Amino acid sequence: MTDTPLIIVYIFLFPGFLFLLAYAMLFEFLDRRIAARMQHRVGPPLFQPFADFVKMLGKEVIDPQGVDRPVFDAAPVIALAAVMTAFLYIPVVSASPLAFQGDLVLVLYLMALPTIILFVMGWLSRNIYSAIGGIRTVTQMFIYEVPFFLALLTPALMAGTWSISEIVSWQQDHLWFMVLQPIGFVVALIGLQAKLERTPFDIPEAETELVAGPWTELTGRRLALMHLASDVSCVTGCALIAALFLGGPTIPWTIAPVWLGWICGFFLFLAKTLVVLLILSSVKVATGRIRIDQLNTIGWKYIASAALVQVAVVLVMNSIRVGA
Amino acid sequence: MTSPLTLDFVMETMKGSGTAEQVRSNRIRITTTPKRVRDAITTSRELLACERLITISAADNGRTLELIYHLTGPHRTVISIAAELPRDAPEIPTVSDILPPAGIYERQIHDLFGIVFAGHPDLKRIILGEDWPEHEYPLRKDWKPGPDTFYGGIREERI
Amino acid sequence: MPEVIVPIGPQHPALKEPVNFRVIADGEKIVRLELDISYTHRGIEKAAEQRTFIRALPLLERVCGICSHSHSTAFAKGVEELMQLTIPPRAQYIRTIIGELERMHSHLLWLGVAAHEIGFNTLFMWTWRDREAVQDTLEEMSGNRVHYGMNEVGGVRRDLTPSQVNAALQRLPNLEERITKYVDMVQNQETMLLRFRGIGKLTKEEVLKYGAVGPTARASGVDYDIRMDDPYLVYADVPWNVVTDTSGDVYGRTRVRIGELAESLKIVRSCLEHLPEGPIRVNPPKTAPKGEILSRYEAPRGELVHFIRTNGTDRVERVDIRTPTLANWTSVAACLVNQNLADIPVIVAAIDPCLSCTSRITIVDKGDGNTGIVTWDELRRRSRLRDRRQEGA
Amino acid sequence: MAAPAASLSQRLVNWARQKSPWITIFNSGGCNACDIEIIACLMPRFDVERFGILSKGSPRHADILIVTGPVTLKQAPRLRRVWEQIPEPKYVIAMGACGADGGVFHGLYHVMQRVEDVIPVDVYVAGCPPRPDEIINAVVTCLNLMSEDAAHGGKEWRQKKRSEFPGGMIPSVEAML
Repeated sequence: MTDTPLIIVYIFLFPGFLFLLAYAMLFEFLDRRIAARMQHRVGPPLFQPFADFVKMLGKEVIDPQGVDRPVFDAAPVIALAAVMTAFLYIPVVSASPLAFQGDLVLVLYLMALPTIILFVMGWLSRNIYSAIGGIRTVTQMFIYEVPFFLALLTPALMAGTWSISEIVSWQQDHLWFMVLQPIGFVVALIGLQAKLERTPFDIPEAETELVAGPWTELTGRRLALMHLASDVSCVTGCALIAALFLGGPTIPWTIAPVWLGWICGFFLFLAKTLVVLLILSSVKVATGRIRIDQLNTIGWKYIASAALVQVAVVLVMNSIRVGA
Repeated sequence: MTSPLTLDFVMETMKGSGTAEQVRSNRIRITTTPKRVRDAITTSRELLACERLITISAADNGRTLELIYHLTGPHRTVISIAAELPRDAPEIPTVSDILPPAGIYERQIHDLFGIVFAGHPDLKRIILGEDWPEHEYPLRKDWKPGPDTFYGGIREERI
Repeated sequence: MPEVIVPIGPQHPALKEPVNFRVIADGEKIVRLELDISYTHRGIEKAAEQRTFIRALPLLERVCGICSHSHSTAFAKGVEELMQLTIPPRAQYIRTIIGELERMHSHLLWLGVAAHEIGFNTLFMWTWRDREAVQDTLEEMSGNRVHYGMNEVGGVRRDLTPSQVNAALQRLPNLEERITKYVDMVQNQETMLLRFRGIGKLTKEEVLKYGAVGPTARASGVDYDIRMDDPYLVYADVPWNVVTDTSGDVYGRTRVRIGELAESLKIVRSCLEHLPEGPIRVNPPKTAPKGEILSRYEAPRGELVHFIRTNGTDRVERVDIRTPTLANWTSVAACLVNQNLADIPVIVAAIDPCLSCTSRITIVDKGDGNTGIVTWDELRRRSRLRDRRQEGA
Repeated sequence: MAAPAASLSQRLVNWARQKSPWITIFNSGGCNACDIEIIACLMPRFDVERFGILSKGSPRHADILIVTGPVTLKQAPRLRRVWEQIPEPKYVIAMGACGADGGVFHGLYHVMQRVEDVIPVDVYVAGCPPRPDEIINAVVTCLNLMSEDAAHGGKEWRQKKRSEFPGGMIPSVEAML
């Protein structure tokens, strides 16, 4: 898997960008459909996200007065690019060929980029709603980012490596981290729900208070790209948690022909990410939005301390194993 | 004080400020002069336990502008205090400091009838558009809208 | 954080109707609030003076879309009383049935919108789905989902056939079961409790001082309910009781409204079962004698008052409409100071504002809620005074 | 006026516009019955999300502006500003009798009767208030208009056609027939 044409295919075609875009739109469709079915509604058809995306591309682009166009145009593209590259390091078929020591940290950094860009867009669009929305985005980020990182780094601590693919292979012959570190799994889910700004934590984009938060002034292709970026970050986040806590796309027993193993791994990957999405969507439907100061108290009092407890437990288990 | 008020009890407590009459089973109407409205309301708040202002209604009966303050309390009887104001310079002291909601009703009446409430902290334009001409009080009987608008009657030429 | 002026409205997703808040916020805390509501002023009272009673009713019905039956019943009831005209008992029963059905659909609507304000869209969808059952009943009885046009001076315009009656009766048990589901959902749904409890708190004295009406007042223990105080139509001889609560915040108002929902259902069921026979309208005299009356009606949002004055002709000399939301605005402004920016929609929604009724006032709130512009630092002193008082209490 | 052969991308964009019309509601001083009926469209019984219709808060994200109520004097400038904020392929639906000519509030002193005087209107809906399925029918008519305009390249041909009729009183929706 090391010769370049295969890698180019890997990056652009199969588990890379093309597949990722299609899968992101499928995710948005499933998310809206699950939410609708739980609210006793029919929900949108399969091609709806694609239709929305193309329609938004076709709309007129309005620049608010006094905004500097280049940054306003470039920001959504950077957000989308950051999140799509993050997906490359997550094992989809089996170990990802681009893996290296420390790609977990790189993925976490790239996943944090869209939130900052959302703040920049809000601040740039010179509109009171988006400014306050942007400030709320950043305040919310400070609250959930620390526990989210802690929860995602504890598997690396236990597995002793910083590469996602090696963590996945470590889980093959040990238990899944969901079983070993249940608290970490829950904190990671809450962190991801907050990062994707979904209902219990969609404070910046609170449709009823600030018109649309940082998204207010986005029109046309900027809105399309930013919307796609949030979908792709949803896929990347779910895939990351599936890889770190649910054992990723590997099967314990080896299957003779290699390509059959890949296919089973791929289906396992699909199944696990959809399970994570199901959890997130049902949480989104079942709760209302909480206020930013309530999120602050809950975030630091319970979620952060839970993450720290998890880290302590892992350190103790490490020392015992190293000792024994 | 939860039993309905009787006419003579009200007459006796409000004897200083005008004549009272029983309009219906639980309605008592007191007609006073604009100057004595304020202390009529304060006495009714203390002695008759009228703790709540229902509304201030204003009407223009062609000759004078009338203001009626409706109050009620745990006794569930509605005490209406009425006062008549001259058409040319309608002026009456405000009651918004005793009854906070009155501030709202007074500003509305000022806009539609032009009654000036002396001592009202903020008698700003309230319900009409910003570009509504000053000193145009639509609800007065002598105010007619512009020639092109008729308001709801059958258009004369189309009978 | 310097003061930020946040204009919310008149076009704003949280408010289904045009109201303009100019909120001066210090960070997330609200320091001052200017409320401009007169976007829906259409001059209905002036037009009502030019129309005969028959033509005035459709106009007065359209003061507000959600409480249209309240306005037309209050007006018709007032004019009938001036004419000393008693309408047949069947007409009174039909008016009560439509009035209580309107209260049910209005409270279900409010429960959905309040849940939507805090982003809890599932309850929004569920309550409005159940509201459709009430809408179907109303449409069967009156032919229209919103403006029913059932009222006429002297009685009711359409009769209830037996098939309509038992079709309505069949829908009530399902609704009853749904209402009990909402009762326990509101009590132990975590995020709703977080966002509703302790927000926009009004003590009993504040309610009386700011003249709040309806569920907003009853949530703080003030038991003013016109159907009990000044019984009209058939409320005197139908078994029901006033629902009050003591917590006084948005959570209390939610419980009061759901309680009233159950009460209304009971009233509708007993009215439908004991619907008397007989005519449904009486021919009213052409003109109304000279006189004036304060016709009070318990609308879903509170006490609605029509001050009607007639001068012996077939038209009304003056109709002064004071709607419940108008009375509630002072209490909203009073309890909004020092709350969070995120709580504005919830608190405003808590009084279930019907702006097309209000279309009246702008109030500039100060610490203690009476109107009038005050200098900036005096306002600061007042709000600090208020904080010290709260800490002390 | 044979429609020019639309390129593949143009056909794709037209298809996408048909499949995801986003609406925003503007209450220009009405009795909020129409607003409640529009929200009833979004609810489980009528559920317009299966057609891809979403109600968006910010006018920036919307395609179709639904105006309810007669335009009161105070709301007219704001209605005009909201209409200008909507990105280009935009359509306006005037709701109910009030949108057409002020409805029961025709002639009142604080009301500008017609929505037409403030912003160009594409589709009128009858009823006071129109039933939710009539509102969905209006949005579908708007979509037909959209495909008509796409075929003729922009909205100008419709204004021109309207002025050809004496008195300009053609049904603005003959595309529906």
